[in-house]
Amino acid sequence: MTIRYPVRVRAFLVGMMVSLLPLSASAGPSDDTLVVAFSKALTTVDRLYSIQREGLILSRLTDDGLFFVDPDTLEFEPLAAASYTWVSDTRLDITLRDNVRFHDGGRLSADDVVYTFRWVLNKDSDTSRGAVIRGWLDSVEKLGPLKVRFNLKMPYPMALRDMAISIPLRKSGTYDDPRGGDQPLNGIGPYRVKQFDVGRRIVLERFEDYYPDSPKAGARIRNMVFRVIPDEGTQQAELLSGGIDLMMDVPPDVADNVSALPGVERLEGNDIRIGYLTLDAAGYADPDSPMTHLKVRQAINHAINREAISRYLVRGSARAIPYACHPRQFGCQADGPRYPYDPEKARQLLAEAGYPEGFSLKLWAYREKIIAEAIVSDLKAVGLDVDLRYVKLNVFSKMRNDHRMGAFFASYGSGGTADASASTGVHFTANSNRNYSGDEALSKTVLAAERTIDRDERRRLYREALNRIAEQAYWVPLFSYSQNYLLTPALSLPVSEDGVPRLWQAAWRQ
Amino acid sequence: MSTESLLEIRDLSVAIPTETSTLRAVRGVDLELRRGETLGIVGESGSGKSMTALALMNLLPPAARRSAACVNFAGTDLSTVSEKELAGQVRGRKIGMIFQEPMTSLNPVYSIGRQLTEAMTLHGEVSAAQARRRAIQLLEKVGLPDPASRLKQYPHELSGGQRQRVMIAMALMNEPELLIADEPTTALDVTIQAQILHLLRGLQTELGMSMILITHDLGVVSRAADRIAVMYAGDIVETGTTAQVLNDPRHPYTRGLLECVPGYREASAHRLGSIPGVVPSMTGDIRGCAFAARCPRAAEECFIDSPPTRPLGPARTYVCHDPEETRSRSLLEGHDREQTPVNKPAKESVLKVAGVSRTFSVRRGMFGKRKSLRALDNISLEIRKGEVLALVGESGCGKSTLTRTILGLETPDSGTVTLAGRPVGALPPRQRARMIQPVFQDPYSSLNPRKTIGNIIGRPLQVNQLGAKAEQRTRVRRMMELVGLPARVFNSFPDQLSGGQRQRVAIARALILDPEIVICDEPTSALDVSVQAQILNLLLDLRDELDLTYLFVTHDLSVVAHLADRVAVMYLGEIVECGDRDTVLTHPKHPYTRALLDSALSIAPELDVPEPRLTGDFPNPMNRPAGCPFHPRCPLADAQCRSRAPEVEWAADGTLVKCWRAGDAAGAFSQLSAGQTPENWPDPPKINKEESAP
Amino acid sequence: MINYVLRRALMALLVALTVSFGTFALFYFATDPAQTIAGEDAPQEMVDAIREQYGFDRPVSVQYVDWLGSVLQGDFGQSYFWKQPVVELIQEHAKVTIMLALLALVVTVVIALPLGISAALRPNSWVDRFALTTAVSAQAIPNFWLGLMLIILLAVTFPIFPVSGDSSWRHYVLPAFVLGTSSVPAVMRLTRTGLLDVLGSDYIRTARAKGFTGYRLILRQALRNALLPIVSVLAVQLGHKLGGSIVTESVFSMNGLGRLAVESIFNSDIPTVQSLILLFVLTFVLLTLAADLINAWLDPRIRMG
Amino acid sequence: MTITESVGGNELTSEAEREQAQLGLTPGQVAIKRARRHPGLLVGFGILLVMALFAVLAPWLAPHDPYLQNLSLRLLPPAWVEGGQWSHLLGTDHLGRDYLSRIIYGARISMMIGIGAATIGAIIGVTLGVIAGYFGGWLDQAVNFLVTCQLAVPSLLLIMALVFVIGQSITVVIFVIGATHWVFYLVVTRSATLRIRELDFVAAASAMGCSRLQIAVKEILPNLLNQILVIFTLEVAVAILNEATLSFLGLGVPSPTPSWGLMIAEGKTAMFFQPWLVILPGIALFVLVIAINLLGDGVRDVTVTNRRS
Repeated sequence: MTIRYPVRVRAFLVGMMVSLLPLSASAGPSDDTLVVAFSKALTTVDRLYSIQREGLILSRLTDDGLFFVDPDTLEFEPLAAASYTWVSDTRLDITLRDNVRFHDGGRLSADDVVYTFRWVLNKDSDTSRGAVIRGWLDSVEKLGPLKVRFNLKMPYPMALRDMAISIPLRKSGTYDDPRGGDQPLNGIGPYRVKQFDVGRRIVLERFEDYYPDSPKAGARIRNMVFRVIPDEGTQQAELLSGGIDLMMDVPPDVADNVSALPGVERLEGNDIRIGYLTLDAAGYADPDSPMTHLKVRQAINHAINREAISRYLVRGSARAIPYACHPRQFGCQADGPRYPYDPEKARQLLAEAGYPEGFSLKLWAYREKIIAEAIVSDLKAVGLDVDLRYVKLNVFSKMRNDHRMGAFFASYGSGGTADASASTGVHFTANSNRNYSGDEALSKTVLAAERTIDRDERRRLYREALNRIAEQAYWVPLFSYSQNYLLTPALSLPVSEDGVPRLWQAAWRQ
Repeated sequence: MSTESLLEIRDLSVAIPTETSTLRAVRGVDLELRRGETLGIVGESGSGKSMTALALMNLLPPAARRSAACVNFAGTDLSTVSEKELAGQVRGRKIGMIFQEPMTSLNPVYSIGRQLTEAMTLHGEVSAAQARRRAIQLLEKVGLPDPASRLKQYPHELSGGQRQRVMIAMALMNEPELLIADEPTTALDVTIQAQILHLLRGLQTELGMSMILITHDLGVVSRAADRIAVMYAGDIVETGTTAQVLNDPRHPYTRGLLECVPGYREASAHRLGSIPGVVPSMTGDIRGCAFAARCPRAAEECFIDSPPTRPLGPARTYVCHDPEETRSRSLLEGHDREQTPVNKPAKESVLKVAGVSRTFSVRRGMFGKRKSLRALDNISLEIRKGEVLALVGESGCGKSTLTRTILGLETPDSGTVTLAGRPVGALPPRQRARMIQPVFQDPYSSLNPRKTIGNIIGRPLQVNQLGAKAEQRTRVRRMMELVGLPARVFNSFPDQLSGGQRQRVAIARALILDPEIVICDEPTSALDVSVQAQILNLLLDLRDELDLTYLFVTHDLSVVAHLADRVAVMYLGEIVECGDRDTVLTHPKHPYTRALLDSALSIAPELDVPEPRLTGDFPNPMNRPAGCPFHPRCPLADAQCRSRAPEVEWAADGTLVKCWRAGDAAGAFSQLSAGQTPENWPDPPKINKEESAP
Repeated sequence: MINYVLRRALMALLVALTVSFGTFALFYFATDPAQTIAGEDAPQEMVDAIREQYGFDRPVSVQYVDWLGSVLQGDFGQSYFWKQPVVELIQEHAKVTIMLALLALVVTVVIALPLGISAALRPNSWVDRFALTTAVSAQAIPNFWLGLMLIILLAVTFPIFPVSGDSSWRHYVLPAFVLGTSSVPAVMRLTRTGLLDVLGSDYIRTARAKGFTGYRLILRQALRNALLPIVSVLAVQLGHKLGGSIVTESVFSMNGLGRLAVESIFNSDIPTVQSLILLFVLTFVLLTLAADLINAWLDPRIRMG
Repeated sequence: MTITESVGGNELTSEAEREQAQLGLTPGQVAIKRARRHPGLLVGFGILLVMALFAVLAPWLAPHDPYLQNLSLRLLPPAWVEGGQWSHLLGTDHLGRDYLSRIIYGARISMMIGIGAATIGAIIGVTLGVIAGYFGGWLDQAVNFLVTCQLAVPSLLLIMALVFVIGQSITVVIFVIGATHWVFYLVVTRSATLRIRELDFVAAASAMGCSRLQIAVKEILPNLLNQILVIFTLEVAVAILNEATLSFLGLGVPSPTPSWGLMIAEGKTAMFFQPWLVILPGIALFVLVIAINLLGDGVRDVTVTNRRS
């Protein structure tokens, strides 16, 4: 048989794009509706009860919190709050804007804020982030019609982050009805939920009474539809046929291929997500594990060609990273040892550690199989006998939480937080199942950084931690991610720094 | 019987292409049939007799090719008409056909009524109501009680005999001019066989049909046919009236066949005649006479030239070179060594069955409940050293369960089987194996097709770990010699052997452990007559040589008369009569025994099919009648028989009987009988002895 | 007959219990639903809270009995992952699967029966050869690959049908074809050999001797007998299709039971997995029961024993 | 009396032919003779032989190491397409591994899994089938229960669940596919055993003192071998397709093993642009499976005792 595909297919794809009937409510500028593909279905539109990334994207449209993440600086800025003051290390006073309206027309008041936070603090309300908030927030009290005081259990620099990312504001009494009933989400964001078909689509409409002095004000597009299309290929076909306007999280190869076609635009953006390898330095899975040898861990660090992997597989703005955090994160400055790609050195270190013939190793992974394969291939090249265990997240986390892995490849998005506490912190605190270092001193350092408000002191603590991690080679920090978007040329979308698309800024090109 | 010819076949041949070659099943058959006449076509399996009949109706398998100079039927040449015309005009209308297997010849998913009426409505000239009336009328005629309600029944609700009656009714729906009956009674029990044959004969006379009766059973043709055509290897070798052919057979094959039938010559003759070898391959051409290789009179010319048809009179021919030089030779090689005086004194019993009962639980259908089936009911029996005890009964009477119980393969619910003083169930299997061994009915299923002959025969030695390998081989070879198996088959597989040879293998396997008792379960009923004779001869020879004791299960009374010392008759799981052969066969005390004797068809051209005195069918063992199980069919049954089961009684001549009316059975029978009760069974056939055995 | 139905029901119950307990235990020992519910990046506190909230920290037997108890009260629970009553969830997905399965069955029957019958009527003819070649090829084509090829050919190169999804009848054409052809070989072969067996039987010879020939012989004498095994096999095939056609549904991105089952497994969504298993077992048992009853209706021997 | 006169043909010949040829061919010889004239079987066998050779000789025949990645040569098209290189005849995959080499090695994986799984299925199915058929009673009931369990749950779902829970490896895939594909063996051997156990040679064996185990193993099993062989062949094909399907769904053999199903799955994201990534392994799979099926059908045709003409 002859294979003459690429040229032909390309031609046909163009043809299809022109000829294919629109399969759903037509997308695009003509009716001012932006159609976005979600690859996973959202189970709820209430951010308080959802943990998915799709929920985060959606909630930035439908909900506002007291604060928000500035998409350019990644700093935490007031949103529904007009201003805030740290009364002490553990006491935060917030003044609300006076012109914020809920989607049902009601005005936002201090009562609503108190209600929201008390709801989250209540164990029985089972909100998804309640546990985290309860970790630092002691109580909330109303000081005036637009004034609220937060009492913290301890100094917690990430309080603004949590308020920005995790706690959208709810109208007082929202949850009186058990489980909220069938009422539509009543947020204060620039868009409101018009229709929610579980597992299929979510329809949003611009909220015309949105407070105009909000940094997020001025939305240009009137309607937004999020369609659930789990299959990558289908999303491509839909994009080409005009069924959708925007695809997110596009694998680089697909982005390359599809953007070569006319009628599709490609956007590359940054992402705060990093990829890494955790090595069982503590010997949890096996006390005699080779991973307990520093030289072995160093060898593995030398063995992996992160430059090539970032350049050829992750691509876009992806870079190899030397330390256990994203370079854009606060506190991610260190000067500990770096491990350049050097397979010779790796082999030599292995020999020195007593493994001249290498050893057998199971590498666990649950995403980016191709990258995992490339890592395996690099490790094999230095003489290790690596067995890739590529599993689903629920199995992966079971194994990881039970401390039964010798090494795993994982990634972490820091919840979009540009602070080392969200990466280094999460992974090396003593009680974290992700921590395979067994290094208690390190945990203490990290914890201290998390409870310190002073920025310089925090920087110092993180530097100390990161240097320790690098010296001990607990991790193999691999690369930062990049975000690929595919969209219709008619759409203009500013890319963000944290990888969460700021759809409220989307607009049609003239 | 008119002299007008209804059917004339000239040079009919059938060829069936197989994977490797072409099988020429019928080779240039010529036949003639007059109106109202019954023609019996006789032959062993593979002789092409069924093919001839199927070819007539063009019902051959799709691959088969037929050719004929002419097939003139009532003025039409059937060899030239189209399939459509044949189906629409001839089949089922002018020619009806009955097949061998009543159990499978009716469509299981349609009711009897539909299958009967469509035979008429299909041809489109009568209304459904008319067809229904005709069906009811015919069912009545073929002897099915309550015919109207039968129409709603399905085939599986009827017994084999009833189904064959339905088949007959179906064949007669359109009043055909010719009825072809292909082994119509072969699959049926003897008592039913007599009923069906009698029915066919009566209907034929009544309706003035012609009939072609195809059978392998010389007894059946001798009673039912007006004329006979003997087929061998796809061709007819001898024709004539029944009396002519059977009393004065001219072809060596016909003679040989007759010699093989037990009781044909004399009941007491120790050895039967037999025809050596088997039927030649039917593929390709046969040079010379097809029978030459097996013919004791074969001369040189027989192997070279096709034999000529020799006419002996009107419609009396035989196809044979009839060489002068071998006229004096007989088929009976080594003829009789005169029979050793039999009346051995009663010896000690070697096996004793005492009060054995066995009940099975059976589920009928998918939705049915379990029901119990009483296979054996309080059976007592003993086998004495050195004797041949024949166990006689129809299918379903529990013979097989009894033999399996005796072999220790089945555990009785109550009662014991004692072998050499110990209960057979308590004997270690290997010890038991060395005392008692079986020979089964079907030589095709009794040998493991995956093992070589040497292996099969030697297996008992291996299992019982008797002797070293080399020694085992020697014993196997010796045993093969003893049963007349050529040494070269040692490494062959059962598939490569003929039925007779296989049965010899089975016998060798049974005897290699030197058992005292051999249980022969219908060892010859699956074999052709000529082969049956060889095997019976072999069994008797071996008995004498090795001092064996046989329990011989059979349904064939001629075989019983030929070889048994004592007879036990079984009915519905009970022994109803047991005694010396001569006493039981000549003075039967139980009405069932008497009926069996009546139904057995010996070769007697001058006699007609006896009128069956037994009504009804063998009952389903799951619905045992109350009282005497035989009472629904018994001509003598009275109120006592219907209410209470009879006890075992011992008659003055030492015969065991289980019947309330045993005392008056003989007398009552002779009063009832139409004058042809065989007092002196078996009837010596009236044949010309000088001709058959010079 | 009631007896029979009861026996089958008991069997179904036992099977369902065995299989569901097996699944329960497997998941208990091998996966951590809490992390899935919380999401991959969820911090430790969240995961722990969820584990406690759902009671995943209790022993497996307690969890199972708990679940079984609610099921017996008719409560199939909430999906952990979809946060929706399982019954609703299944209803939603079942629509797609039932539609797909029935259409596929139609495809199978429409292709396999005529092909099998004509092959049996003329053994060794070109029809027979064609039928056998079709069967052998259809048996050898990987289902998912056929789906992909059809998408490339009939949805992309020649855009006649949509690439994927389940929102209109056009979406069902390709999947139903793919799923339907997967059963063609088995059904066709069975039709062919079944009919050949029937045609070679004694009662067909009897029917021919009565004067039946041609199509009347097939329709009025042979077909009913030949249908018996086909009914059984179609029931099993339909059962398998109703059990969710994982491959077809995932190739064509259809939201059917198969995908729901797979995703529930991947997400350790035990209430959904368990309910699906109950549903599958019940469907299978009901279908085979239906096939038995149809066969009993067709065949008096089965009906009356 | 049961003298039957068959009109079918073979039985008619058999008796005569045997004696004529004076012990003609053994059953094995007959099968071989038939096989020589069976085109499907010959073609299937031929293709299979070639593919088996490729599988066995993969290290010598494959132009590259199938695991060797070269990230700078990713996604090369086949050599004859613009942009292709002759050193990579069929192009490269996402990690720049030689596609031809991976396809050749893929034959190994497929055959290994096919044969391994079919063997395991055969061991389970035949054992259970003989036990259920020969001993009957509650054992039969128990086996029937197992079968219902097996059939009631969609088998692919079951396999996926098991692989998912146990973990992915070639061995696991072999065992799980094997452990879920024994019903066919069981049904056939059970009914054959039920039939055979009623045959007289079994009664004869038990009359000569054979134990039940001896009968099951020495008398019954040899008679099942033909059927088992046929099922085995067909089940190898089924197992291969199953493995491909599983790998396609991401629950089969682990990466980076060159499994055809896995290769199709990896190529799927780019199938509109690099269609060879999907088409080529699919064709390999199709050819292998069709060859095995032809062989299986052929074996059935030549070993069947009464072949319909």
